[in-house]
Amino acid sequence: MSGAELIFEKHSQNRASWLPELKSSEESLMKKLPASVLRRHAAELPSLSELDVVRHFTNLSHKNFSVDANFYPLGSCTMKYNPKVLDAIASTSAFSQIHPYAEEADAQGALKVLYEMQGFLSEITGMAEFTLQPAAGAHGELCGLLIAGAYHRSKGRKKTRVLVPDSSHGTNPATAALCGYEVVQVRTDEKGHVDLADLRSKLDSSVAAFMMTNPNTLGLFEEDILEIARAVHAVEGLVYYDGANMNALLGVCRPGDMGFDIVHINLHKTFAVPHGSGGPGSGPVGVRKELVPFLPSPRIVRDEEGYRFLKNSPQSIGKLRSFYGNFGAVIRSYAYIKALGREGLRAVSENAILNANYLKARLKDAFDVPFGGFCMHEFVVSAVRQKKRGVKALDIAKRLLDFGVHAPTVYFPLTVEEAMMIEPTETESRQTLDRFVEILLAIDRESVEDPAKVLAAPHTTPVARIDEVLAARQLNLRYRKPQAPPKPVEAKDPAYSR
Amino acid sequence: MSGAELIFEKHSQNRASWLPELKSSEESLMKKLPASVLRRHAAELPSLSELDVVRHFTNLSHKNFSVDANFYPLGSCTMKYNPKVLDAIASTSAFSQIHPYAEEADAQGALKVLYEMQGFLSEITGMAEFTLQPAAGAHGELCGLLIAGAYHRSKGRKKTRVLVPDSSHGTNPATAALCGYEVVQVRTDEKGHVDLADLRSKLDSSVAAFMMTNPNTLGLFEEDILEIARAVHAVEGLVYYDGANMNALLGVCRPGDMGFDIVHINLHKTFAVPHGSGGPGSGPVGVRKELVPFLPSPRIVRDEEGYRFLKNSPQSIGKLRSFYGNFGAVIRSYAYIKALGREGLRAVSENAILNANYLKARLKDAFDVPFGGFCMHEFVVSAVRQKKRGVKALDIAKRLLDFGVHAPTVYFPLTVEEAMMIEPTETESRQTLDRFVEILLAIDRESVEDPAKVLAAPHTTPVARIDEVLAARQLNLRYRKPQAPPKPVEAKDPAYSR
Amino acid sequence: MQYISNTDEDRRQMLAAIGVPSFDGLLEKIPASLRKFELGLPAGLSEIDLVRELADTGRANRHFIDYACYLGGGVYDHFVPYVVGHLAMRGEFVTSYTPYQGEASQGTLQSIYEYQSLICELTAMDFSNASMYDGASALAEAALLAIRASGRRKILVPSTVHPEYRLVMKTYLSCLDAEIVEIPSRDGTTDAAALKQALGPDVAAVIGQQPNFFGLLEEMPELAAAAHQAGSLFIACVNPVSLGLLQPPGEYGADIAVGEGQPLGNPVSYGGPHFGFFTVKEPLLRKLPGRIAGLTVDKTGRRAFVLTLQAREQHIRREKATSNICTNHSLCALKAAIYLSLLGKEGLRKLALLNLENAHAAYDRLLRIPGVKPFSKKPFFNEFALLIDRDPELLKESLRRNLILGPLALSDFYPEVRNGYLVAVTENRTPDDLERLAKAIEAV
Amino acid sequence: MQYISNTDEDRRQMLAAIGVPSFDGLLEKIPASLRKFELGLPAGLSEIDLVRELADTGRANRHFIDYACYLGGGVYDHFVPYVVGHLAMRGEFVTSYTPYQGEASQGTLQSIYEYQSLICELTAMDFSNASMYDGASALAEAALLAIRASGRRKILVPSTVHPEYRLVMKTYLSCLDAEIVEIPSRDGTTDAAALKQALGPDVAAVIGQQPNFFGLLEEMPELAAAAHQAGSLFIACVNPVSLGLLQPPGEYGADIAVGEGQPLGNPVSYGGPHFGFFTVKEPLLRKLPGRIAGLTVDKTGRRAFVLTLQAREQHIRREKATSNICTNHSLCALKAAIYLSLLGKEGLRKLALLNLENAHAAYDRLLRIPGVKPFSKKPFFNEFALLIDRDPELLKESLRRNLILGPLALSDFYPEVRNGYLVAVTENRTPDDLERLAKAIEAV
Ligand SMILES: Cc1ncc(COP(=O)(O)O)c(C=O)c1O
Ligand SMILES: Cc1ncc(COP(=O)(O)O)c(C=O)c1O
Repeated sequence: MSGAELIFEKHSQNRASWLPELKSSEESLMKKLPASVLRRHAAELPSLSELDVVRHFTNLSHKNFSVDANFYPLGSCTMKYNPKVLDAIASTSAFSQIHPYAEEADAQGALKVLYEMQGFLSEITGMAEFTLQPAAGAHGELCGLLIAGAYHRSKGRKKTRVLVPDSSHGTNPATAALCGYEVVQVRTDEKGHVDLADLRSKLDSSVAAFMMTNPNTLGLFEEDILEIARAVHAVEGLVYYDGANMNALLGVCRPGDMGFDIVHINLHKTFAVPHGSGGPGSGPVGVRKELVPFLPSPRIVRDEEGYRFLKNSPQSIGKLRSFYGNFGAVIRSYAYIKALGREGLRAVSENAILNANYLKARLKDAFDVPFGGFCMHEFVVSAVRQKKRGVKALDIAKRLLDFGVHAPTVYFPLTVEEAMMIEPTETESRQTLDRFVEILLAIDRESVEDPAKVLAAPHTTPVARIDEVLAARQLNLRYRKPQAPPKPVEAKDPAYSR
Repeated sequence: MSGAELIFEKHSQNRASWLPELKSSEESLMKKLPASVLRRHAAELPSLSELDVVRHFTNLSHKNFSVDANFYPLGSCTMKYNPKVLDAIASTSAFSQIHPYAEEADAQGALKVLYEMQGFLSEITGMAEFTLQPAAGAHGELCGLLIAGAYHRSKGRKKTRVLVPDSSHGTNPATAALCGYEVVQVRTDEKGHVDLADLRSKLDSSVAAFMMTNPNTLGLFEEDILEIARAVHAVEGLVYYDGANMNALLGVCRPGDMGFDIVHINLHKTFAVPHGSGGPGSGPVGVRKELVPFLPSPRIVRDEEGYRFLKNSPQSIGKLRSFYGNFGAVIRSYAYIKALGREGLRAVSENAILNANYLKARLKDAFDVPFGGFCMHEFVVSAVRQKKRGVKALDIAKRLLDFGVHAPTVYFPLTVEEAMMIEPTETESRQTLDRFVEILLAIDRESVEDPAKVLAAPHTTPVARIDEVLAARQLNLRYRKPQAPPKPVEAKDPAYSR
Repeated sequence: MQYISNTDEDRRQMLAAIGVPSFDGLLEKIPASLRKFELGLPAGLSEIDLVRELADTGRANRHFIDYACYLGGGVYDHFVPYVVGHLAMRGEFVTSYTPYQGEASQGTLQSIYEYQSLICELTAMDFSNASMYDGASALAEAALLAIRASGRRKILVPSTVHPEYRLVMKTYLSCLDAEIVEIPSRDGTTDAAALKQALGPDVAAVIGQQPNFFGLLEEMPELAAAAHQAGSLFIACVNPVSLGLLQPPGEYGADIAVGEGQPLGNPVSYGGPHFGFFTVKEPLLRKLPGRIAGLTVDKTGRRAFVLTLQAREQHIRREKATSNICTNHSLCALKAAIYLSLLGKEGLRKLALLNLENAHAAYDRLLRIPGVKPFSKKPFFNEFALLIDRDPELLKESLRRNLILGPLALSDFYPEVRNGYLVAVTENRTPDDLERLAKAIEAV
Repeated sequence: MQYISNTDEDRRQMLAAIGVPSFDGLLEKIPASLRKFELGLPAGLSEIDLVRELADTGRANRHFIDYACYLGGGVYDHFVPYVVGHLAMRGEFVTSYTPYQGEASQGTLQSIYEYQSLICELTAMDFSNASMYDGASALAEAALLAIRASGRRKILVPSTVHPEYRLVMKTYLSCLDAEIVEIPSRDGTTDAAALKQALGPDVAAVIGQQPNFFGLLEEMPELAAAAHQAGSLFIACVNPVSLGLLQPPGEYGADIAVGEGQPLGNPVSYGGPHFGFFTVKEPLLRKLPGRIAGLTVDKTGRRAFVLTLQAREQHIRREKATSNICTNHSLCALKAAIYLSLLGKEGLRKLALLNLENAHAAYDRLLRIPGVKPFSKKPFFNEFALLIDRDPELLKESLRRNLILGPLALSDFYPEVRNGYLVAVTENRTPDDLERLAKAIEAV
């Protein structure tokens, strides 16, 4: 009774107890529809009572690590504490029970939120204007590159290539390819920065944009950013800022001031939209002045009569999704920015940077640190030393789970061997960080004294290491009716079952 | 990081982030209070960030069994599924953000709920009138016996004794004693019923009331109930119905028709108020017509102008608590009764009875059944047979936890050796019951094949068997500042820690 | 709407397994005469209809989102941080039973232990139980305890103690050979001289409430000392939020300290459910009513929590129990534990200061209105009484029109006080709504 | 309001451990010129003030509790049972990341697997991914897939497909050498003859929407057959609730079926977040965009779930990925999985019937109003278009006065349709509010 069954393997009386009874007979209703359009076999949804549904998903929830229950230093993901009150605000009727096609006059509250949020993000990033339409980071990248393309076309330029650093996030090259560009990688130098010489060698008039992040994927600030921007601008290219991980910059410095032309932000990282096991997020895009006409439609503006949509922008790239973006996510970030205010936002970044540097300092003796110096909100260590003892980054990651700590991001960026990318975020306490250090040092000792224990980890999770190869070889991507025979009764820990 | 620390052992920056800043200086404010009344040392509450509080209590929650996650056949506790929508209704502002001292005109919605609920309960139990003031079952018993006392006094009778069955719930004798009565136990006969002869022998004019339940604590219907009532009434005693466990009677039969004079009900059992790890509940009390004037004050009545309080009842026993009862609990039950309606309530009892009899039938070969025949919503089996193999009811209870099932009530009633009191409730499915039977039969087999495994159970809970003797001997009932040294780092399962 | 999990087919098969032809066969023991009735209740509702109907019912209530609440008198419109409900309403807390099976209830047990510890810190008392129903019944149980512990029969209660609390105590004590003696007040607080006069060898306990019903501060140390001098116990009934600034009962010699816990993270909910906290000094520990969690170890030596001292309780001791209480108000106490954890040492003081500040701002503002006078000039915390020389009915109407709930007419409790009103002011009140309140009075 | 956990003392000690005298030392790499600015944002707010301010902002929105919503056009005011949010909003789902670490994410992974299975059952398609952003972007990705899979460049789209979906597709395809050809309609549904004419060897796919934007039912089998005859793929865009009654895309030969998932347990939320579902037939499996969970075993042989087929994804394949999508709309898909589990086989059909019933009752009632005419007489499910011969501004005012939101003016999307309005009617609508709607029109 541990909830290991699939929902399809449970049976009880289905009730759908919120549905009232029909007023007319089914037969009379069915006459409204021609037979040709009708479903012939009922969809084989499971039949379950409300209790069984509640119990099923409650038990599933118990099989997740989460920020609410665990330290979650997953690099590049900013798994910070997202104030619960934001969830409450987003789910009030006034914000969740409103329709996107309501008259503008009937949604002035929502439009105010969107309008002011555009302004908040412009101020924080130093850009001229923002769109809140993109649904996620990758969607923002698509938006940004479409804007870049439309801009270049408006200038009569023919652009065919997009540059990305070799350490870039996969969505950068994937988006560039989606937009029809050739993707060219720029090397990282020995200090962990964009290799300026390599960049220069690849810059020419065919370059539509250089997509980069700052701090970069290694958590380091690109000191040469002003020069990089100048170099790209010199060939009439645009500098694109992947601001998915902006947690180090709030009130510290601004992409707009660095020379970036287009910026996307992940509200689901920096701005307190919880990650939700994989979304929904929100990926607003900001641009400098010259690019404003190309923003997606509609934009939200304010005049004497109030807030309203601006739909006729002839140069706009068009629509990226229905309606105006993930309003339910945006309002969380809006409330978050209001709650923190200017000092609070600066405190976020200060503490994110402090926590990361503290961890880096405390771990640097036990683990290899490929790139020294101060980091921003995250950093990368390498388990090459432990690997020599037979314990890889993956093993350390799995072993951490036994201590109730989620694993860091491992094997990313691809440019660092046995990479472990650690992002503590600003909301964790020193006590938690110290405990995490103790645990990592303990695992490091285990890699000497008892490597088998690390290799066999995790020992305490609902399942042990998963056979991913089998998953890919014998694809089982959905339940189909007559399935495995009923499972025997089993105690939670199989070691103790009959 | 498994949340095993006490909240006092965690340290981070406290924020109390909902509090705005003071407008004036502390010094100026402190002038409002004379020094003599002031606190000299700050209360040593812990200092914690919101994240640390969330993480702490989330981890604590993971250490509970609950109906939401587990089958919970705890006899006499009616651990049924309580529809979640009731929680939502109770917590809307319109019901949770209203003040008991608001003018009647400002709380007509709340008063309507209370008024109609009184009527619902009267109808369901067959009593004349109800009060919703008592906060729990035991509080209802206090209310009921005070009414009995006042009634008898009004008749000029001197009553000194209260009778209870030997299998009665502890609150019955405890309440009778609290009200100054001598408590006399009535024996259970070999069929599990009130021993009529014994009852008769103890009845005389000193008897204020006979407190009983029907179905009784063994889950059996007292067939002689009409005769019992007559016998008690014959000595001018009252028959008190402990209706804590009324789950078998909805729409089936009514205590009022059986001859009961006073009834209390546990809304937190039969009427879907969740148990909340130990309350809050609600223990309304109903009486027959003659006893209405003695009900607690205020009562809620309706006239042309609406719903209002009736405060001047000269014979009332007075107030049992501040305000009008646990409104937040009552409204859940009110909505529950509205949702289920007459057919739904009857279905509750039919399925509660069916599920119990089904389990009893399926378990009767492996376990001793001290009292045969059909049961109502629950039944008692005995582990005497297993005990001979060295496995006691307690061991079986603990072993069940390894299978994700909460233990039945054990060693109650006191009159049955190695008692296991099982109440499946109506909301469990046959699939769940079958699985429970399989598990119990498996444990029964273990009691033969591997008793040591059962004796060492539970194996999969956050802690193993608890040293209760030590708890009582070396009392540690609160945290005090300088405490145990910090705990070493520990994996979740200590078997796997360093 | 039904929540039955069996299908019709299940039911047929189950009846077959039991060996009865139809459900009614299972009811054979119930006399036929008892089974002949029809439940006179309406048909059920779907969740859609239920939610809609209750929303309609709710519209007839004036609530704190739309109306600024200046009502107090024992329960207060404090702000409850969203996190409190979010955590406390987790299914694992809401749908578990009293933690008798310790191994399956460590979450609840540890949180009770922490609750007890937090309440002890707050009150500076030695021990706390796991909670009572509410402040009033906790005070009544305290009186019972005092009578039992002392073998004496009188309880002295100032008239400044919450009138409903006094009524509840009267009810609880009505079966005992006990006597409640009311001590008069002077200018809104207990008349210490009268108290001293009433003391004697038959007095089990003296009760003092801080702040008292009028919001005024009592000289608790003086009352406690007087009680002790006469060999009586001293019972303090305190507002927990006030303890951010005021001396805790443990420090002025209370033997028992109780109070209403609602201000600690529980919504007002038309008066319930809330909880009563109940604390004692060491010598009275084994007389505590209700449940207590203790810290111990499991058989492998790990820290573990368990209900303890159960020999006091009804399920073990039956008629010899210290109280008949069984189910208490655990979930409300959990909310308090979460609330106090969030509030923290610094937050507690700040909260109390905010209440003090707002209440005095309101006091100052309202006294500027012609015809408004203080009921007493003694110090107060977050609640105070005024005499408002206005027609009560017109005043009520004006307040409602201005979206104000309260203040509370004192004449409901003290008929002798004419035109008296009790004004409660928490951190939730704003300068704007205070201005509305003032205008509402001025407009009459 | 801040959510930093370090104390000032912590910070001092941490800086010392790092070996910098002050925080600014950590920023040494940032050019000084970049650090000279002031954030022009207001100061922070406490939770009390934040909640109050946003409640004020919210008062400027007209929402479905106070207004009966007859707006549809892609998102609908369905009833979301309370349990859905209660379960989906559990912290373990809300605050976990995409389930890359399988052992720490079995809850999410199993629920995705179940979601995929439920969507496959609903649509009668072979495979589903873990979700897309919304219906419109899912349709755009479907077109991309078709172009990639077929090596052809044209997409045929009837004008009856949601206009915003067509715009989004246009944006997505703008960088490709692709062409979108609009197929005209006849009496509100796709002109099949025109479609057949437009087909040819360069057509990658034909799109059909069921019900279409006007709420009318298309002859999907005919459209699909025509597409297949020309060697093109057929992409169906369907309303999931309609599938309780209507033939699922898998049965009429859709190669790809997508749709807007909002009706399945997600609040309307001013248009987002919702999710798009995305399903394919077997041959297209390895071209699916986005995440997929699969069932496998752990090393002890226990059932386990894991993200699989990752070689399609951007984090492995970078510029060769099938899509750039990364974060999807997992929590919305979880809500749908919970909703569908609650709904069950029987409930799905009942829900569809209730929508059908309410919509036809509304249609019948409104047509009794003089000057109100049907836009088309073809069959519809839960949404239909009317021509209402009234002054649009006066009509709007009358509707608002009668607490009605909608219906949607078609001229916003089809300027050629004068006085056309789209009326959406879900199970949430009552006879009372229908009467209000009718009266509001009659009053003009
Ligand atoms: C640096 C970076 N860029 C882009 C993305 C893509 O954002 P999303 O997952 O919201 O599409 C991410 C996160 O996943 C990221 O870390
Ligand atoms: C039969 C019976 N009577 C009385 C009670 C006491 O009810 P409460 O715990 O609500 O005080 C209970 C339950 O605990 C009970 O089962």
